[in-house]
Amino acid sequence: MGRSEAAARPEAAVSDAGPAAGLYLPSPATIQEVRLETGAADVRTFKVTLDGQEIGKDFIYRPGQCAMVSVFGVGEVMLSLSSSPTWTTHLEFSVKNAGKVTSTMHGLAPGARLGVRGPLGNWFPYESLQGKDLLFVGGGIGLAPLRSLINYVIDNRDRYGKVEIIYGARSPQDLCFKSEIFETWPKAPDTEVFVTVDRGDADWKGKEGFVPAYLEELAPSPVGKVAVICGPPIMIKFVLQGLEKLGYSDEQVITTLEMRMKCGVGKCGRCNIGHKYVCVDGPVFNLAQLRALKGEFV
Amino acid sequence: MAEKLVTSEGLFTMVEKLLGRAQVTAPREENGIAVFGPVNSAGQVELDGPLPVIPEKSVVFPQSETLLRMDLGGEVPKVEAVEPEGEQVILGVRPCGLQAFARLDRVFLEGAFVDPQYRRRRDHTLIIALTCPTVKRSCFCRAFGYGPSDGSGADLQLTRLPGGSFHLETLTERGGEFVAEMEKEGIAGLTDAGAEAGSAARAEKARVERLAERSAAAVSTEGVVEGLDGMYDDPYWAQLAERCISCGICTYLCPTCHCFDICEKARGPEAERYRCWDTCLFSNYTLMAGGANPRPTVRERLRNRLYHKLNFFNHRYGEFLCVGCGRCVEHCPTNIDIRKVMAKAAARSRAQGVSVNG
Amino acid sequence: MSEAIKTAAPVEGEPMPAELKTAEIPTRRGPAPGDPEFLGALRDCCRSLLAEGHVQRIIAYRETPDSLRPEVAFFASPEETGDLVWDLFCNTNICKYLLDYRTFEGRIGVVVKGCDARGVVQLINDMQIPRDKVEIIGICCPGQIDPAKVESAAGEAWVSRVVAGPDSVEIVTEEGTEMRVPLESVLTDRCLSCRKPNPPVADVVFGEDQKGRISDEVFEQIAELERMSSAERDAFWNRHFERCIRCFACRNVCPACSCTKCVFDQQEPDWLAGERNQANQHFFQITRAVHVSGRCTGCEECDRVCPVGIPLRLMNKKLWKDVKDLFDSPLPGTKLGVRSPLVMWDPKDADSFE
Amino acid sequence: MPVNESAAAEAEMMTEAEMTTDGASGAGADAGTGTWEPRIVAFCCNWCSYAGADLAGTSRKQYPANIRIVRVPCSGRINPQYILRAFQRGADGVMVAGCHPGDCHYTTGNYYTRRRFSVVQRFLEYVGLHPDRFSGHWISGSEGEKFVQTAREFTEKVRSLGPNEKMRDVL
Repeated sequence: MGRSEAAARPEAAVSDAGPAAGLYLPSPATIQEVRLETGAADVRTFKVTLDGQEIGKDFIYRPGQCAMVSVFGVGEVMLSLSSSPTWTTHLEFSVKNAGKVTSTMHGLAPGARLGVRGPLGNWFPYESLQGKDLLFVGGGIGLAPLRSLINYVIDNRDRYGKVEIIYGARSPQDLCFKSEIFETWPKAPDTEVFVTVDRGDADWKGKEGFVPAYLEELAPSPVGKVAVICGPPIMIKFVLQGLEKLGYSDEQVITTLEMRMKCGVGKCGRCNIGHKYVCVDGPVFNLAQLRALKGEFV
Repeated sequence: MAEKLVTSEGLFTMVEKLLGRAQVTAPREENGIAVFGPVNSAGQVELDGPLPVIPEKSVVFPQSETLLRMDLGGEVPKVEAVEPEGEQVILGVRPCGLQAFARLDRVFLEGAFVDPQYRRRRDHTLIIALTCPTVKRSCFCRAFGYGPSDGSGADLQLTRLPGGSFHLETLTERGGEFVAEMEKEGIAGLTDAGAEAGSAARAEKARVERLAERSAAAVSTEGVVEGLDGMYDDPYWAQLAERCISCGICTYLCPTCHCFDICEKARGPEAERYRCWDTCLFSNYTLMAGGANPRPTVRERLRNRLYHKLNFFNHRYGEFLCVGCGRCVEHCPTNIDIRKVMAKAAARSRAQGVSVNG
Repeated sequence: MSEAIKTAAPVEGEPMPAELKTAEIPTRRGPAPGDPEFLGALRDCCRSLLAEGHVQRIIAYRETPDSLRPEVAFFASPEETGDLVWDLFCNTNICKYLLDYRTFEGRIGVVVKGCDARGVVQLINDMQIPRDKVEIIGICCPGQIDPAKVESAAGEAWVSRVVAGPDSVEIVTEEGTEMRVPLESVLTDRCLSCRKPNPPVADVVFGEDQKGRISDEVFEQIAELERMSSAERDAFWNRHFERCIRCFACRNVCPACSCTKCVFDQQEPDWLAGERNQANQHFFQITRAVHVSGRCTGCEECDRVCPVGIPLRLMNKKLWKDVKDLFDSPLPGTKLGVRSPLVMWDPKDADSFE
Repeated sequence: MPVNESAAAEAEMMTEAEMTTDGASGAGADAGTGTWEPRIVAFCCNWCSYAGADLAGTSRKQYPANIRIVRVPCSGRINPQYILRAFQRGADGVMVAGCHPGDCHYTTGNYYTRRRFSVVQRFLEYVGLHPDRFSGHWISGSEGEKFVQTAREFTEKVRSLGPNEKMRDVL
């Protein structure tokens, strides 16, 4: 995987202005590879390059950011970038087949053209997280945005403390990013991965049970640590309770939100939580920020 | 700036001249209803009617407009952004409409992301305001710190004088250029306003401002934001929602509601991406692929709208997103009245004040 | 219903409920609107229904500071009924709220005018709510007043209150001035041509049967449209449909629009695109009108709420005229136990197939 | 006159989703050739009218290629929305065809169709669609000849009217 110094320090060149002239005009992109993530084939990861643009130079993003991805003639969806900014050869989007655009995407093969508008939104506070221990809690496809930060941390391993990853899915078939959760990440220095499934199958030798229960069992200490979580609403709800019980303060818990989006730039109005727009003020919020907002989330 | 006097016939001629060079939008009557809409003859313009039901915003934020045009026939899709074309004039904008433009400007033009469609339309729209000829009971502009004669934000302002002529004030350079152009064309009935016309206009403005005083007594914004800060989970919203039929009248008639949907239209190898008005009162608005909906019932949706008008926008931009035009008050099929929501919030704020102090 | 009309053979497992077969005859009658006793009697009636547990909720109207615009209110206890009101400004058709009570455990009382009552009956006939769950408190309606017409009659002055007499109304302004205008000049458009102001079915009725106002104006307008050329009709409807802002108020108030998931809200396939062009406006307007044909009770609530003045009645009444001509069935909502003529057939039906 | 013997054979039962895309109306026919040809959508019931069209094809009777058949299980399945959609996506005329009264495969489906059709036909005319652009026909499985005749006559009627603009929603 190609890595450059510039990309490793995205803060060096990033501009907050975003795409100015054609606010709604996507950059042309091409699918290079499609990777099946789950047994049920409902999640695929798309390796995408931007035509005529260099990632890390023309397209600079930070872990946790999103982009609007167009399937021309069908529509546009907001997707989180599941790749790490340290990778400069391509972007990755891990997509669950849920609606019209994503189901069309699932039918696309390498070589197919897409449009990408972004990067959009804020990011995980990777600068202020430096020196801290990190606890990642993910469920199902919710690991996608976390994966960007996990790989970023692993690629800048010396700047961060201990990394613990708790990840769960409904079944072994539904686990995403298998090569990373079972091989790459456990092998990284000072990194532990705990995988659980709601219900195993005949071949499953690992842990069974829900993520919040596993969290309680592992009881990671909050000292010097920040928890970064993402998953289905019901999991988030109980993980938040679990973290509170373990003594995590609201400032120590970071999550990334999902809302229906259309413009991605704070105009169309639908992704508000209180007076904040998830597309421009989020998707990343810490729990203290969320509690201060009026609105419907989780 | 300059003050002119123009007869009804002079204004008629001016509109006729304008029609040749710009898209003119003005109040007109359709089946007994006043609406802002495109006109193609000066005779359609109806300046003496009531506040038009369809608000001014469609001039800078049309009900639907194309964003992208796509040719998908080739190996590489050809995609281009579509820019609005031409010049526009909007005639007869009421002071509440001017206030609404100022709010929309903040949404579409402020910050890092400037909306190109809105920018283009806004820059190419000449705004001719009209001093409100009368003030309805549903009007509550005074609550928001302006009145029915306030022309700020317009290029020109018309005031109907008792004799039937109009007092025409130029408020911006662009307005001045327009008047100069009209003078060069030699519009009969367009003359410099003498002292008499000037004072008649001031008297007319004072008259409608006095009419608006009546609403000032009834509606106030004091404590509204603070009151709402503390009543998000109040049972009040469920009570209000029980009555709400979840239609889009209040949002679509609202001069500041700006939410939109982006849709795709594909016909064979060609496609368009367009945006169109949308409303947070429809259940589909926040419905995500996969079926989750963070605002599943009318309670959450109605609350979101009222908060956006009276609280959220204040926290984001420091002002109300309601301008007190009264369209939603007048046209709600079940008589949900935003002024009552304001009063409720203000009362809550006062109660909170009491409990904090005592 | 004519003898010639046969309903389709009842579908197995879906018989018409027995209680629908006969219209109920009201047994109680109260004073008429306009009678000084009326409001007290209506409140007493509602209070005792709640107090005695006959109903657990009453949907009616409540006074507001703006006397021209009373609000729909939901009364859950006898104590709340003190500000229940019924006057000539109760324009809102409240029958549609019954759909919010489909899963409500208990009975619901509704205070209804003739037009609203037809909506209630239609909802019962469409099996949206069982008859025995609804207590119909009917009012023989002398006609409702359009607040906009009153305000326009008062000019610049603000209206404080309106006192209605049998033929004229007195408008009192905030400044204390009084003016008297003919009742017909301020009645809503729909009331000016209302032929059925009395609730066809009710458990209790206030007032004696009203005659209504027989006017053929709407049907004359329809006939005029029918005489036009295709191109003229095309232009007529284009002009009106162009104004549609797609607020769906016409659908949301309609007692015949009772689908749990409306085709216009369906996202996949997306039958109605968001783009406001004539094609989509036509799709919306025609589909809505056709979908309620045969079940539209002619209450014209859609026409009343349309903020941009699309003459929806000219569509609904045209469809009703054709349905009546073709299949000779009663006005929907006027009789219990009647199915929509469009879910029935007769071998002798008119045949326009070639 | 171009012929399309296999049009019926190629017609497939469509899902609602497919009907809302381009396919239903065959938009784009004759584009660029300079000569305008009417596009006609015929909703045919599977058991009678479609069989009639099929019979016309197999017995090598020619009917105009302007006709695009959408096969439906029963004429009773034809939602008025389908008719509107066909006009939206470029149809110049729409035909509805089903079994003769009394012959419905599902016993009574076409009786319902007949009522609904009568109402919709009058209403479309009322909102300004030319009455000759929309018609209904009873065509049995053995009436291949009637199908051909009907298709020809209808096509010629629509041809004489020129392209339909009412409700058309093309780019």
